[in-house]
This record gives sequence, C-alpha cells and structure tokens, in this order.
Amino acid sequence: MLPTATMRKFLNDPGEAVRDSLVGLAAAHPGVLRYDTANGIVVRADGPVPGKVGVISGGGSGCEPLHTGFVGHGMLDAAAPGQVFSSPVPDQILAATHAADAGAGVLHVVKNFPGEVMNFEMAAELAAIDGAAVETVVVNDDVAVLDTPGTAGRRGLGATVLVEKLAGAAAERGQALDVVAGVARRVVHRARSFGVGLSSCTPPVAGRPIFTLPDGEIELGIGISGEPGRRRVPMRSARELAALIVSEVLTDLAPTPGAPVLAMLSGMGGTPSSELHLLYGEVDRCLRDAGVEPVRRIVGNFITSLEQSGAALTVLELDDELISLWDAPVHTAALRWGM
Amino acid sequence: MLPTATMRKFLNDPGEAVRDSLVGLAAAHPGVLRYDTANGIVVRADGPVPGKVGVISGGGSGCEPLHTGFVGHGMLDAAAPGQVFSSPVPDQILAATHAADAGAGVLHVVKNFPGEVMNFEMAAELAAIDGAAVETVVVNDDVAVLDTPGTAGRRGLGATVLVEKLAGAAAERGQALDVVAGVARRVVHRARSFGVGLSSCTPPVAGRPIFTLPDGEIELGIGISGEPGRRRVPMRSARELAALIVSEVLTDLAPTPGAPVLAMLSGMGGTPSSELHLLYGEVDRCLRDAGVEPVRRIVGNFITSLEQSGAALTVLELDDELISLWDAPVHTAALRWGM
Amino acid sequence: MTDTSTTIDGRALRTWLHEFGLRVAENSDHLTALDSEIGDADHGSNMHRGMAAVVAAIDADAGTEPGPLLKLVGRTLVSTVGGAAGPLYGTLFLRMAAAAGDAGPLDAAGFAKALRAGLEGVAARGRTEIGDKTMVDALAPAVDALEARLASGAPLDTALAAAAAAAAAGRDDTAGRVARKGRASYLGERSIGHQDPGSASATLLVEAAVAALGTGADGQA
Amino acid sequence: MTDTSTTIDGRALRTWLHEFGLRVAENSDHLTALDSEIGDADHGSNMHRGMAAVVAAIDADAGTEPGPLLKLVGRTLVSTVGGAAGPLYGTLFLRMAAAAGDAGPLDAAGFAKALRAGLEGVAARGRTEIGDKTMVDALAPAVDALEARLASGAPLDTALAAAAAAAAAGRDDTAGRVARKGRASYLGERSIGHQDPGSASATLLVEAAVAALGTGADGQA
Ligand SMILES: Nc1ncnc2c1ncn2[C@@H]1O[C@H](COP(=O)(O)OP(=O)(O)O)[C@@H](O)[C@H]1O
Ligand SMILES: Nc1ncnc2c1ncn2[C@@H]1O[C@H](COP(=O)(O)OP(=O)(O)O)[C@@H](O)[C@H]1O
Ligand SMILES: [Mg+2]
Ligand SMILES: [Mg+2]
Ligand SMILES: [Mg+2]
Ligand SMILES: [Mg+2]
Repeated sequence: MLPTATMRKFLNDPGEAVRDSLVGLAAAHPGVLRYDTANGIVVRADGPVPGKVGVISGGGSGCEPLHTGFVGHGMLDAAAPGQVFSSPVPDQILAATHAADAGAGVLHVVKNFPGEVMNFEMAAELAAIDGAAVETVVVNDDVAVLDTPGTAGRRGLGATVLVEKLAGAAAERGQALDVVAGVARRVVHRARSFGVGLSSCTPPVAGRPIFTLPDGEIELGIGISGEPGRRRVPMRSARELAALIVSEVLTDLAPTPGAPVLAMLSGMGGTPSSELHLLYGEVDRCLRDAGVEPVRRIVGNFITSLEQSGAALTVLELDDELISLWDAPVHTAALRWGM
Repeated sequence: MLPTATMRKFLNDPGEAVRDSLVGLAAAHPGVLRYDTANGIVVRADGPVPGKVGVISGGGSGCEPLHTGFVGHGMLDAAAPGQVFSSPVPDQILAATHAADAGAGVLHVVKNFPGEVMNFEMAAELAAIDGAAVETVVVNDDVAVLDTPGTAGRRGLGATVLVEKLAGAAAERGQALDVVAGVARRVVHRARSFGVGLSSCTPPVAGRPIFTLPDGEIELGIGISGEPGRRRVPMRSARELAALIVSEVLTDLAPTPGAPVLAMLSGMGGTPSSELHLLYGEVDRCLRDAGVEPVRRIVGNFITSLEQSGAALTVLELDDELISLWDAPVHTAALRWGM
Repeated sequence: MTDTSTTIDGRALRTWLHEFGLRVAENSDHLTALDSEIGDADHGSNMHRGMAAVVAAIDADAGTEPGPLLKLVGRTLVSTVGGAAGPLYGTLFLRMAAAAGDAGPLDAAGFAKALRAGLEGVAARGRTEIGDKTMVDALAPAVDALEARLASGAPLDTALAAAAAAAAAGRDDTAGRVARKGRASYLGERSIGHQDPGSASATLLVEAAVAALGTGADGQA
Repeated sequence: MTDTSTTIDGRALRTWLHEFGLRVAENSDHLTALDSEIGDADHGSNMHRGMAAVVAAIDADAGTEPGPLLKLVGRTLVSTVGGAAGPLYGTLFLRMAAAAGDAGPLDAAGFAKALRAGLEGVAARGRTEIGDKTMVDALAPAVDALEARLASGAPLDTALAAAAAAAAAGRDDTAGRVARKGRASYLGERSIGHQDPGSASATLLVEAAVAALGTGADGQA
C-alpha cells in the first residue's frame, strides 16, 4: 500500500512505518544499537553489559529519538517501540527486559500514559514470574495536566529523556538497582515540562492530521501524540510564549531560589533548529529573570510528535551528582558526548 | 511587528529573526561559540587558536545548523550568517576572516550560489588589502543542476558540511593552509548530492510559502532555499525515492567499485527523524546494491531550508586520511563526538 | 427462571469474535475519528490490528472449549493491540477465560458471569470507575442489563439485546462527561461533547454478541 | 550635438536615489513575488533593506559631489543587501563613482559614461552576458538607448525616457528566456515564462532616473 496522495512522507507501507524506520536506524548506527526484529525491540550493540543494571524504556513510536535513539552506552540498554502513538505490548517490554538483564536487575522507565503504564505493568508481572528483578519509575512531569486523585494524572514528557540519561549514567557507573532507581525518582521529583503546539501531525496509518488549527491559533499544554492540548489561544510572539511556558513550569516546580537547573527545549519534530534556538534565547532570559540559572542546556529534537511544529520546555533542578551524571559520557544515536 | 496570523513560528519581529535566533544559539552553547553582534558573526569561543589555520564559511540563514551550528573545535572558526536565504555581506565575511586569522591563513568555504560567491569574492579582495592570506574553496556538489560552461554551475549543498568537518579537522591538526585547502578540494571533487522536497517553506519576512505543491506531488532536485527543484513528479514510496536519489548521485560521482563512502542524509528541517531513518534504510541498501559501502553514516538535520519537508543525500568517496579526519574529535552545537 | 436452553460453545464464541472483528473493521475509521477528537487517532487501527490477529489465531486453532479459546483471544489482544486498549480488552478476555475455566460450553448465566469477571478485570487494570468516560461506561451497564434480564427469566437473545441497548446508551452518555481516565483526561473540560472511542468499540462487542449469540448460540436454539 | 545644458549634481542624484527607494518600497512585494517563482523570495526585501539604508546614509551625508556620493551608495548597498543583488548593485554604483571621479557635477554624457562603467562592473562581477536572464538584460539596452539618444542630440529627458522603455522591454524579454545565471538557472527550462526579478528592479532604477533627472536634474534645466 502506497502512502495516500495527500500524505507526503518518506514511507513505504504505512502499516510497516515503524519497522522500516528501525531498519534504517540500525543501518545508520551499527556500532551503537541493534534492531531485534523478532522481538520488535532495539538493543544496545555491546549489551547486556556484565554486572550492570539494565535500563529500559519504551512507548508509542512517533516520538523519536525517544526511546530508540537513546539506546547505547551511558543511557538505555533496550527500548520497546510500539506502533505510532500506541504503547508497546508486554511481549516487547518483556523481551527488552531480558535483553537488558545482566543479573543486576532492570529499571523500567515508564511515561505516565494509561497504555504505557498498563503494558509495562503486565510485562513486569511476567518478568517477575521469570525471576527478573524489575524496578519501575513512572515519569509524570507535564504541568499542563491537573494532577488530582481519581484521574490518570500527568503525562510523562521531557523528563523521560533526562531520567534515561541520568539513570543510564548511574547504571553505567556500576550503581545498584535501588541507587539507579533512586536517581530516576529524584529526576522525576525535580523536573517539570510544558509544551506548545503550532500544528498537529499526521500518523502514517491515519493518513490525515489529528486536528487542524484555525489560522492564527495554537495549542498550549500539548503532549507527544499530536493531540490537542489543554487550551487553544491566539498565536503570540516567541517572547510572550517563552514567558508563559517558563512561568507554567517554574510555578509548579518551585525551584530553590538561585538553583542551578538543566533546561531542555525539545522541538516537536517539525520545528527547525533556528526557531528552537530563537525560542531558547527567550526562555534562557526568562529563567534567569526568575532567578534560576540554566547551567546545562540542550536544544533540539529529543521527544517529538512526528512532524508536529512546536516545542516543549523541561526544567530540572540540579545537584552536584546530577550534574556529574549529566556530563558523563554517552553514545547513542541522538545524544553523544565524551566519547 | 508580530508574525502574521497565518505564520505559526517561534518568532518576534520577522526582520530580527536571524539576530534573535543567534542570541539563542549563543545562550545554548556558551562554551562552544560566541555571537559577535557588532559584526553579525558567530565565532569559536576559544578562538582564534594560535598557529592554527582558520576555517570560515557563511551563507544565507535558514539552513541551520549550517554554518553557525558548525562553529567550534575541529570544524569552523567563524561563520557569517546572512539574512534568511540571502548571502552575508562582505563586511561580515571580512570580520569572520579576521576573527579566524591566527597568522596561519584562512580558508573560505563557499557554496556555489551567485550571491555567496560574489560576496566572498569582494570580502577576499578586502582581506587581501588587509594582508590576510585567504584561500577559497567553492563547493558545487549538486547533481540536479547541469554543469555547463556559461551557466552559474552547480549549487553547493551537503558536501559543504563535509568540507567544514574534514578541512576543520585538518586545520585542528595543525596542517598548513595549502594542505587544509587541499583536503577541502578533495572533498569537493569526490562528493555529490541530490535533494527531494515534499513541501516548501515560509521565510519569516515573506510570510508565506515560496511555492505550494499540488496534492500528491513533490519536487526533485531541490536546493536549500525552499525554492522549486528541477522537476515536479508524483509522490512515490521511500523505496522508489531512495533508488532514484542514489542513482542520481552515483551516476555522477562514478565511485570506484567497492569504494568505502560516507553517506550523509540530511533532512530539510521539517522532516522528522523517524522518516529520515526510514529513508536512510532504503538508501543504505541501494548503496550496497550498487557496490559501495557506507562505512560512515550520518542522518539528521545538517543543511536545511527552514521547516521544509524533504531530504538530501550526499555521498563522499573516502580514503584513509578522510576517514581519520572524519573520526577526529569535534565539538560544535550540531556535531559532536570524541570530546 | 433463567435461560438454560442456550449453550455457548467454542463455535458460538468464534462466531461472536468474527462478528466483532467485522464490526471493528467496518468501524475502524469511525473509531479513529472519535479518537482524533480527544485522543491520538489510533483506536480504530489498534483494534483493527488486534482483531485481525484474533480472527487469524482462532481460525488456526482447532480447540472447542470456551476457556482456552477465550485465553487465546486475550493473549492475542495483549500481544498485538498495544496502547490502553490492548491490556484492557486483553484483560477482559483473560478474565472471561479464567471464569469459564475448563468446564465446557457455557450456559447463559455462565456467559454473563464470565463477562462480569471480564468487566471487573478491566476496571481493576484501568483503575477505572463508571463515569470516568471510558469503555467501562458502556461495558458496565451492559453487564448489569444482561444479568438483570437473565435473572428475571428472559432468554439470552432478549437479554443481550437489552445489554446492547444499555451499552449504546452508556456510550452516548460519555459525550456529556469530563474524561478522568485515558488520554482524553489530558484535555480536561475540552473532552466534553465528544464520545469516548473505547465505549464505542465496547458497544460493538456487545452488539456482535446479539448478532452471534442472541438467536441460540450453538445454532440449535 | 549632445545635451550639455543639464548638470547632474549631488542633489539631483539624491533625488534619483530617493525616487528609486520609493519605487523599491512600493514594489517590494512584487519583486519578492517574482523571486518566489524562480528564486528564493527575497529580492524585494533585499532591495528594500538596502535602499532604506541608502536613503538614510545619503540623508545623513552633507556632501555635494557626485563621486563620493555614488561611492557611499555603493558601499551601503554592498554592506546591507547581501545575496546576489548586493554585490551587483553595489558594484554598479562603485563603478559609477569611479567614473564620476571628483570632477564635480556630471553632464548628460558624463552620467551615461558612468552608467556604462557601472553596467560593465555588473557584468564582470556577475560573469554575465546579455541574454542570461538577469538584471543585465534590462540595464544593457537601457545604457545602449541612453547613449544612442544622447549621441543623436536628444536632451537628457528624452534619452532617459528611451532608456526606461528599453529597460522595460529587456525586462519583459527575460520571461521568454532560460536563466543561465542567478538562482533561476537551477530551474533550467522551468525558468521560462517568468520575469527575472533583478531585471524588474533595474527597470525601476532607470524609471526613477526619468522622474528625477529627466526634467533638468539640477532643477534649473
Ligand atoms: N484507565 C482506563 N480504564 C478503562 N479504559 C480506558 C483507560 N484508559 C483508556 N481507556 C479506554 O481506551 C480507549 C483508548 O484506546 P486506544 O486509543 O486504543 O489506546 P491509547 O489511548 O493508548 O491510544 C479510550 O477511549 C478508553 O475507552
Ligand atoms: N551572475 C549574475 N549576474 C547578474 N545578475 C545576477 C546574477 N545572479 C543573480 N543576478 C540578479 O540578481 C537577482 C536576484 O537577486 P536577489 O534575489 O536579491 O539575490 P539572490 O539570488 O541571492 O537571492 C536576479 O533576479 C538577477 O537579476
Ligand atoms: Mg495510542
Ligand atoms: Mg537570496
Ligand atoms: Mg488512542
Ligand atoms: Mg533571491
């Protein structure tokens, strides 16, 4: 089946988009990761690393480089990619758990989406039967969603990338499972995110945009599936948007005055580097004006929604250990330094 | 002036888009580069490096990370960004030349666009008056354009990124100006590119897309300014597009059978990582089927047209020296490894 | 007096699942459209992929016992659907399988009991209550109606018809609610005015039961 | 007998440049639209930015000599326009400045000579010939016509009017040509049917001269 005429994407059969894309990912990064087609998972090329705690994650595809692009030295041991915007199934997560298990236990990094939580839960139940030691950390950093009892709670957004990097670095240093999980929980505790969508996106199988924005309007408080956000407002300047985003994030995070923070500005996939950097310039100023100092910064596409236009800010309050874990060497398809 | 209602971009005053974006770039990468606002150029944070040949480039903005995102250790010493899709002016190029000049001479990496060639030419004339030793290498790797006498010749596309990396590495190793220029010329000689556009893009000041594609049609043989390509054809599958692109590039390059090559697949800015990797998977197979082996691969946004959707392939025939220069450490905003 | 004349064996369940598969295929675009309004535009394709796999799996399987068959269905859904719907529909059938055990064909009451167990599994897995604007809002009233009609002596076909009507009413009610579970909950008040996609697919499941089981499941009523 | 009654001093040149600036501002969108067809949609904004800077620079400058004034114009264009148009229009004025030297106000023949020098500068900088579908296709016939009319004794206003008509005709002719220079050359045959944006702005430059210089440049003709 060819892409529909109105859908202009690099695509063969839309139903095989995820598989075809992972084949390409593996071809592009052979020293870093492998695509285990039988199990539908991506695993670290040199894994499992003897004695090391395994760190895995997974989620709906369409948010690349999350999670598959973060498999490699110093970050994830395996990733379970679902269909586009659909959680992976327990079989995949179980296979990823086994692929990452070198005997020291496995950390499951789970974004707080109903589908992901339930599929990881079922996989963890199955892994326990197999005798694997699994700890689960649920990431829920999205301040756009009300976090009240009886609801599904907040989505896991950009903090997921930070958890993967920082817990991954702790695991790479040979820390024990409870310590690695502790790092992950500290990050979840001290990170918040807020996203803005300037367009929707077109899942390959659906073949049309999830929603259409009227001229001059944008979505505030979006997630990572191209779905509408919390509210629709008129377009405004980058300066005004930055002020709004920073205020949403900091109000909820309530950082220690003068705290060093890591600021991650992730594009949603379709926003070019020039616009992201322009927005980052405004965000950086707003953060400093609010009395926090972005001592580590990262601007690019890290957690996305296909070709959606937009961006999300994640702010993490840092301490010395987190800074040192952040600076530790990493070599994945999408994040690389120190090696 | 606020962005027009129909233009949903992270933007303040469209006329200040380039400046605002560079402010953000500098804020995001303070250890790597500086934005010299007085001269409108981006310079390496720790430059000029005593005794080192300077390598500079420049061009219309809108193609980020080219060139400003490639300023840093092991690549460019300075970059002169023009207005969106307009060459920089000689004053900027001259300032970049002086900023990069540590007494060992300066290499000008110039993409073969009429505006860029003429502005660099005028700058080189002025630099010569100031006593600077300048060598110029013009990059013209675009096989979509006929290269006949009496015409403007081929555009400089993706090979520019490779020239900047490889000549930058040679300069970082302390090679002399003629050797560095020699590396650059060898790359130009052995690299070819071909691009495909699945949409146009909207320059901030123009406020509307440069062109609109009818449903189900795409542009073959595009450049890097969102302008129409060589011909318009019906949309086709990634597999068919890859075959076409690889054949265009290899027919012109005529690589030595069995040659090791570097394959760079650059998105045009609005195409997400998943699609690029999907296309890369097909490209990788086509290259191998054609008897060349992509021993180095790079997939991402390196030379773009704002938020255009599309991709361009660059193939460079490698030798041992080029491989070692490619693997040499680099630390820029957009390319980083080994440090 | 409850309906004991009907027996639901593996063949009847296969008919039900084929019917559900057909309805999901026919309504795939509609389910995805509903999910586009307040979700991520994949409920139709998720269910379609899952039910195609289920139909293939049960066609390839020769077993005649309800218990193992329902377990195969549940496992297949868990392994192919993904998203929220996979664990939820998977759990529904796995719990039905557990309730059916290996006691052979089910009578109407046994079928209702299995469905109740499935519903409880869904609510537990999803930590959902009725009124959260999920598939439970269609399933729970359907199981209630089925039990009530059977308890008052109605035959299975009448009881299932009432269950389907209750499911459809529950589904329609979701439009007026604020979502508290599932992705739609991220929209807060904006979810009001849109029908929950999972309640629509769950209604198809009950309607498929009317068509497949209602007139004497073993074909001999 | 050539027209020697007209003198073109700094004030007249300022009027010309103001006129050109106004026309560029008015036609900025049009120039950009032309550049959208076969280029990169920036010729209007490039020229607008440049001419705004030129007008500001000459307004701030008190000099009355044509040579230094034309040099200021050329330098300003080189430093602000960018793209292909910057070096080309910049070179045009820098070469005019060199031709004008510091000999004081120009007569009509001196003005034509300076324009010829400017045109040659453009062709050299752009490595362009007439027929390549560039601004030269408008400028070259304009200079030819200006020289021819002056040589046959016409006054400056008549000669400039003929030059403007020749520029416009040259501009219109570009639509039928395949571009060999400039970005439009990348389109090959696809460039046919579209007017060259640079030839359109160059025509504005000559038309501005008609309005500003044609009726006695120093205001005393
Ligand atoms: N916690 C939950 N409990 C019960 N049903 C739920 C829950 N979360 C989601 N659902 C149901 O799942 C449906 C969405 O399924 P689907 O679109 O396939 O998965 P996803 O939401 O992961 O994309 C919702 O319409 C809702 O009926
Ligand atoms: N080599 C050249 N010689 C003469 N004129 C040229 C040449 N290249 C381009 N031009 C002129 O410049 C115009 C385009 O200017 P502009 O759009 O401002 O710059 P760019 O092409 O760099 O975007 C073209 O329409 C053409 O008239
Ligand atoms: Mg989903
Ligand atoms: Mg331009
Ligand atoms: Mg969904
Ligand atoms: Mg142009």
